[in-house]
Amino acid sequence: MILLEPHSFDPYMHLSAFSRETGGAGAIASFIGVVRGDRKDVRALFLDHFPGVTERAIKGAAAEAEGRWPLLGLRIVHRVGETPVGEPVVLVTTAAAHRRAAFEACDFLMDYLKTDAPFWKKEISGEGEVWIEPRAKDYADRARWSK
Amino acid sequence: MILLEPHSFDPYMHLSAFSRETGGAGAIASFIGVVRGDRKDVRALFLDHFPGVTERAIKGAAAEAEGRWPLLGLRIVHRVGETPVGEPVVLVTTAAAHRRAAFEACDFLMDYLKTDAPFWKKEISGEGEVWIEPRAKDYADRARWSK
Amino acid sequence: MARLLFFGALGDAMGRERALALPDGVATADALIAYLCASDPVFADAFRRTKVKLAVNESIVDPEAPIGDGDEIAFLPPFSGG
Amino acid sequence: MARLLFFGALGDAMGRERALALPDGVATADALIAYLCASDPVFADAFRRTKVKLAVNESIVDPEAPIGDGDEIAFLPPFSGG
Repeated sequence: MILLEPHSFDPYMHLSAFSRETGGAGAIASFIGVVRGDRKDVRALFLDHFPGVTERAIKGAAAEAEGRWPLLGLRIVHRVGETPVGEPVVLVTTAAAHRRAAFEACDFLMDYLKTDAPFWKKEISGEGEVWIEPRAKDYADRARWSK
Repeated sequence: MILLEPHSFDPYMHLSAFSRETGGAGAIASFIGVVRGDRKDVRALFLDHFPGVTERAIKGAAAEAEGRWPLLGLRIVHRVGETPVGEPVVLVTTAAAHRRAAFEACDFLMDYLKTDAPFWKKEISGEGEVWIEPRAKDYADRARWSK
Repeated sequence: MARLLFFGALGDAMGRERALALPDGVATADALIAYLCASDPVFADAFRRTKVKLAVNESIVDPEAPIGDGDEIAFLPPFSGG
Repeated sequence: MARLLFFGALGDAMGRERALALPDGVATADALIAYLCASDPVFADAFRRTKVKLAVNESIVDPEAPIGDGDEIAFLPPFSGG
């Protein structure tokens, strides 16, 4: 399941639902990204996306993950629009028989979302709005998965 | 928080409570291990441990993780006693400012729990009871973290 | 008319969407960018600040890709999600 | 008397806990294992099937570590959690 979510979402409800769907899985890895409020006076993150194209691109990355690891399921929820500080902005969870497949696929998908999915991210603070590009570290993380 | 849990537990309640504790964290990684029911007619897993010693050993590994990665928190819940098929047997979750620290610490702690924490694991099936030692893959995974 | 879409920082600078009658000689993605840079200082400035990829009818294309009337042409700054 | 604790497969074979008056000459972890293997075929068999580490008073010790009356000596097959 791949979901672009314009509203607040509860990642734990998603995780719980996902685990019910993937009953046979021994291993469930997950990652939750939260809008950090520890810098300047950031108030929110705004996520722009390309309707239709973004969903299709993420589906492609999910299919790649399913080709590379023996997954029993995955779920990706990504906020779009404005997400206030302290709220989850992304959830990736993967299920497999064994933990390495679940961990690696989850890690791969997060690296993909950070640098290669059609999203554009703006920090909204008291000082104004700033569009954020990935850090060099994000591109380096993503490059780990090149075949 | 490190908890040896003799009863069924809800990993999503733990994750939710953990995320409230670690408000400033941008990244929360987690792993849930579930007793798999896809092999033979396994009915449950029995986990033996060494009271006092097991908790202390896990605390040592948690302290090592906190030394190696800039964590904002971690929580480990491990079942002891009998866990029926389909129920969670272990939860590890880690919080950090950025995702690599959270992912790697979570992965490290799971590898530790699989091979180096004082637990002993028995599969209970219709055919009887079998003590399970780690697979070669588990030891290889663990060896990735040697300094 | 072509339909131009602008995302991220470009969307803030240019507006999300414009209709444009492609002038004669503007028949590739590259030529369109050159035309916009020459005719619109706001675009030229925004384009200078960031690397931009183009998608024609929802597929990312090379700079020499052909474009024409009726196409939807999207201007995509570097992706950044999560 | 020493207090012996057995975990995992060894616990199933030997019972979880035994009190043992250490015989003369049994003053190290190694010597205790040799004594138990010689005197108890169940232990000898279980010990042969798996690698065992010893903890004396809750610390893992080398085979040549000294043991004595009043010690708690735990027999630990390979750990396997998660």
